[in-house]
Amino acid sequence: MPKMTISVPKEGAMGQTGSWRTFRPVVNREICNHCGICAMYCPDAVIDPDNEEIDLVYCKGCGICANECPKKCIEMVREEH
Amino acid sequence: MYEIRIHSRGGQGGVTAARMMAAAAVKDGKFATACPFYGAERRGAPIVSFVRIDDHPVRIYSQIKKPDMIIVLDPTVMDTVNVLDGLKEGGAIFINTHEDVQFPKQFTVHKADLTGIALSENLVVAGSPILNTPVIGALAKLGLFTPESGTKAITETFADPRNVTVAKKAYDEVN
Amino acid sequence: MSEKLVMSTGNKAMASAVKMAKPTVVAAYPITPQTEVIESIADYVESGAMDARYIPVESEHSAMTACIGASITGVRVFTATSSHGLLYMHEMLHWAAGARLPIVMGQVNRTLAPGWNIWAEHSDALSQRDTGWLQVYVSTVQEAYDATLMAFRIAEDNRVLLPVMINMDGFLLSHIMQPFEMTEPGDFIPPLNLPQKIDVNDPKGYGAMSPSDIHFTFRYDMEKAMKNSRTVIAETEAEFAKRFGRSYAPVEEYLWDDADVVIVAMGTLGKEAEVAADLLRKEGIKAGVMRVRWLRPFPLDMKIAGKELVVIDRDYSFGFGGVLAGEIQARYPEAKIARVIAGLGGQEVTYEDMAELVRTRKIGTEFWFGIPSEEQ
Amino acid sequence: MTEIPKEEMLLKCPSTCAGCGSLLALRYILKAAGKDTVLVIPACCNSVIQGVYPYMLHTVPVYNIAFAAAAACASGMSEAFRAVGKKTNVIVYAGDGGTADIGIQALSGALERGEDFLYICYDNEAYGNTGMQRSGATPLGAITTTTPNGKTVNKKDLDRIIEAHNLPYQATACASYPADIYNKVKKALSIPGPKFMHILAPCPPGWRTPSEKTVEIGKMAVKSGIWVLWEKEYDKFTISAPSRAAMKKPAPVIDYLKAQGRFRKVDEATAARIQAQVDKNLKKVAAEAAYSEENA
Repeated sequence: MPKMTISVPKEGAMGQTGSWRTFRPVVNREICNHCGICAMYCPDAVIDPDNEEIDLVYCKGCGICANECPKKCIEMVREEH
Repeated sequence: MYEIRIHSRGGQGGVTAARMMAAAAVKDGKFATACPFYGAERRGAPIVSFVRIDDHPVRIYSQIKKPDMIIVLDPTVMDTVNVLDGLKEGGAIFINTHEDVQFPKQFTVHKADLTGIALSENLVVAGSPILNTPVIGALAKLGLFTPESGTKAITETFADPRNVTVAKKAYDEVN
Repeated sequence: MSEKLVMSTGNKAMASAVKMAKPTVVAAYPITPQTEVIESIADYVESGAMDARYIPVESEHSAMTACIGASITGVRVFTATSSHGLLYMHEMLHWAAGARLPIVMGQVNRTLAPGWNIWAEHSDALSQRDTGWLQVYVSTVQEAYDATLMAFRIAEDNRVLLPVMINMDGFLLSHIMQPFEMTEPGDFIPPLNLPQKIDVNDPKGYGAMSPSDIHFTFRYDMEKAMKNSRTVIAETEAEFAKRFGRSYAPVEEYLWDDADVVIVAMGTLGKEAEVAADLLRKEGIKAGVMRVRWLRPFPLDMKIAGKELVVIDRDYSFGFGGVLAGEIQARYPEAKIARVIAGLGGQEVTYEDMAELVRTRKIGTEFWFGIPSEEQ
Repeated sequence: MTEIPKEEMLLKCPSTCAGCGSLLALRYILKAAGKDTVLVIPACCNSVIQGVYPYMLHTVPVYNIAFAAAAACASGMSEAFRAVGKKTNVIVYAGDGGTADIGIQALSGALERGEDFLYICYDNEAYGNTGMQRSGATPLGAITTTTPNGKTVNKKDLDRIIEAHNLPYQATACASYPADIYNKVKKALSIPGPKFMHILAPCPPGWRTPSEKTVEIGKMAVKSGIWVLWEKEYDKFTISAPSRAAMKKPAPVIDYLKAQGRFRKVDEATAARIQAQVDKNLKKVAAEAAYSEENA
C-alpha cells in the first residue's frame, strides 16, 4: 500500500469534544416525557434516544436540546473547573 | 528518399491522398510518411501535404523544402501559391487539369483530368468532385507504387467501388 | 513485414493502444491537436469495440478529476489533453499523483497562448514536471503506440502507483501518418490491483487533514515510487522488447560511442537529429544524438564524458533557460553544453538547421534559433 | 419518524462548531443512505471536521477532493461503479462556495451528462471553513468578513440554475427538519440519474447566533418563507409540509433578520426589499405548485 492520507474509522478521532463545553445539559427526569426531540436535534448525536443519557465526553454544550425541549426540562448548567 | 508535396484546397482530399500514397508505398515494402501541414485552414483554403517514400524508416518531420515531385490537385491554387517553390532540377509535376498548362522546361510534366474523371462517374461529395482516389491511379502509372498497392490503399479507405474505377481511368489517361 | 503495418496518425495509434489496454473509464475534453485521440475512443466506445465508459466532461479540470474518482474505485482509466488543457488540469495533476493513482494520459505537446498557436512546443508538459507524474516523450507513431501500452503497466505496478503522461509533438507526430505495427499486447498488461481502492465494506477516508510531519513522509514515499519506477520502466521495456521485438531505453543514443558532439533533444526533434548527425558525419564531424525519452524519472546514467552537447530545448523557463539543458547541467555539472532554444510555437527546425547549430556551437552559451546573433 | 434508523453513521464526535447545522443534516443524510455509500467532499467545513490522519469519524468511505472538483469526482466514481455493476450510492456533500461558486461548472457538466449521483449542497451562506467570507449564496444584507457592511447584492438563485438542467429529482431542505431530510434523501437515492438537494444549514459563528438557536433559526427561515421547502420529482413540484403550513400566514422576515447578528446593519429599506423578494418568490412557488397539480 502506498503511504498516503488514508484514515480508518475511530471514535474520538477529533478528541474529546466535551472539553469544549462551557455549559452542560442537565435533564430533569421528573418532567421529561421521553419525546426524543432532544436526541433528534442533537447535531453530535450524543444523546441516547432511549434514555436521554447524554455522553458528556463528547457533548459540546451547544444547548440545542435545552432550547428545543418542549417540556423545557433540560437546563444548561455552567461547568465548574 | 523521394519527397512529394501536394497542393490542394481544404476539403478536396489532399490529406487523404497523401495517406493513401504512403500506404500504397508501404504495401510495396517501402517506408513512407504522410504529413499534412496544418494551419488555420478552412474548407477551400490552399493547403499543402507532404509524402516521403524511402527504403529506410523516415526520420524527418520538418516540411519538404526541395521536393522531387509536386502534385497540383487544384490548379487554381497556382493563382496565389508558387507551387514550383524548391522543386528540384529535373523534378516531376503532376497536375489535375484538362487544359494546356505550361511549366518551365527543366521539369517533367504529367497531366490528367481528375475532375473530369470524377464527374464521369458522378463521384461527387458535398458538391466537390473526388480527386484523391483518381490521383492514386495516376501516380501508380508514374511508378510511385504498384497499381495493386494503390488499389488496396483505396479499398481500405473507401467502400464505394467507383473510387477504384476512377483510379483505373486516371491510370489510363495520365501521360 | 508490410502486411502487418497499418498507416496511422500518432493520435490514432495512441487511441488504438488505449483500446488494447481495455480501460474501464475514459474522461476527456477535446483540444487541438489531441482531439483525434478522444474522437477515436468515443467511436470505439459507441461502436462497442471498447467496453468502457466515455465521460464527455465539460473541462480538463473535470477530465482529470473524473479520472481520479474512477481510478480510486480500482478500475483502469485514461485521458488525453494538450497545452491549455493540461494547464487547466494542473491542480488535479498534483491530486492524482498525491493520491497515488495510476492514471495514464496522452499529452499532445502544444504551445501556450498568447497569441493563439496550436503547434508543437514542450513548455506545456515541462511546466507540469514537478507534479509527480512520470513523463515520457515519444518520436514516432510506433513509439506512441508502444509507450502507451507500456505506460499502463508501469503506472499500475504496485512499486510505482504514480500516473504516467505520454508526450507526443502536436501535429508533427499527432497528425503525421506513418506505418506502424498494431501489436496485440496479450497479457503484457496484468490486471489492475489497486491496493488503496475504495471498499464500502472496509470504509476508509482519503485525503483528509494530514499533519505536517506525516505529510512529509507521504511526499517522500512518492519520491521512492519515482525511484522504483526506473527499475519498473527498465523491466517493462525489456519485457516489451522480448515479446514484441522493439526496444526502448530512457535515453535513445545514436552514433554515440565515438561521437565528439551530440545533439540532445526530445520528441520528433530528437529523431530528426539523427539525419543531422548522418549529414555531419559525411563532413567529417563525429556527431551523435541523445534523445531523452523519460524526463521523469530523469535519466541517471547519461554517458556524456568527453562529449560536447548541443541541447535543443523546445521550451523555455523564463529567467532561467531551457529546461532540458538546465536539468542536464544540474545532474551533470561537468557537462559541456551549448544551449539552443528552438522550435517554440512550432517554429520549423530542420535537420539541416540542426547540423548548422552543431557546426556553429558555442559551449557555455545560450542561442535562440531564429533571432539574429547581434540581438542576442 | 420511527422509521429512521437509530444507528449513527458518524462516530463521536466531529469537530464541528457547537450547534452546527451541516452536521445535524449530515446525520440524517447518512442514516438514509446506509452503508453502501461513498461521500465525496470538496474543500468545505466538512473536509476538516471528519478527522485527522490516520483516523476518521465516518463509517462510510470518504473521498476528499479539490474545491472545484466534487461533481466531476462523483461522475468518475459513479461511472466506474456502474461499469462494474455496483449500485453504491455516490453522494457529494459540499458547501455553498463549492457549489454555487467555484464548483458550479463541474456540477453543471455532471448534471447535463445525467451522471448517477446525489449532490447535496449544505448552505451556510458563506465560506464558513475559512472564517465567513461572502459567497454567491450569501444573502442580501448579510455581514461577512468580505462584506463588512452587509452584502449589497442578492443571493444567487442556485435552485433555479440547477432546475434548468431538468433533473429527475431536486429538493430543498433545512437542517431544522431532519425527518424531511431523511425522506428526501431516501427518495432521491431511489431514482437513477442526477439528484440535487439544497439544505439550509444555520451556522452559529457565521450567522452570529447563539449555538442553541440553530434549529430555531432554521425554522424561522422556513416560517418566514425566506427559505421554502419543496421537492421536484421529474415534473411533479410539491411544496413540503412545513412550508405549506408556513405559507398560509408567513411570519415577517424582519424577525428572522433581527435574530441574527449578521443582519445587524440591514436598514429599513433593505429589509423591505428582502421582504418584497420573499413575497414575490412565495407567489412564484405557490403558482408552480398549483400548475404542477393541475397538470399532474
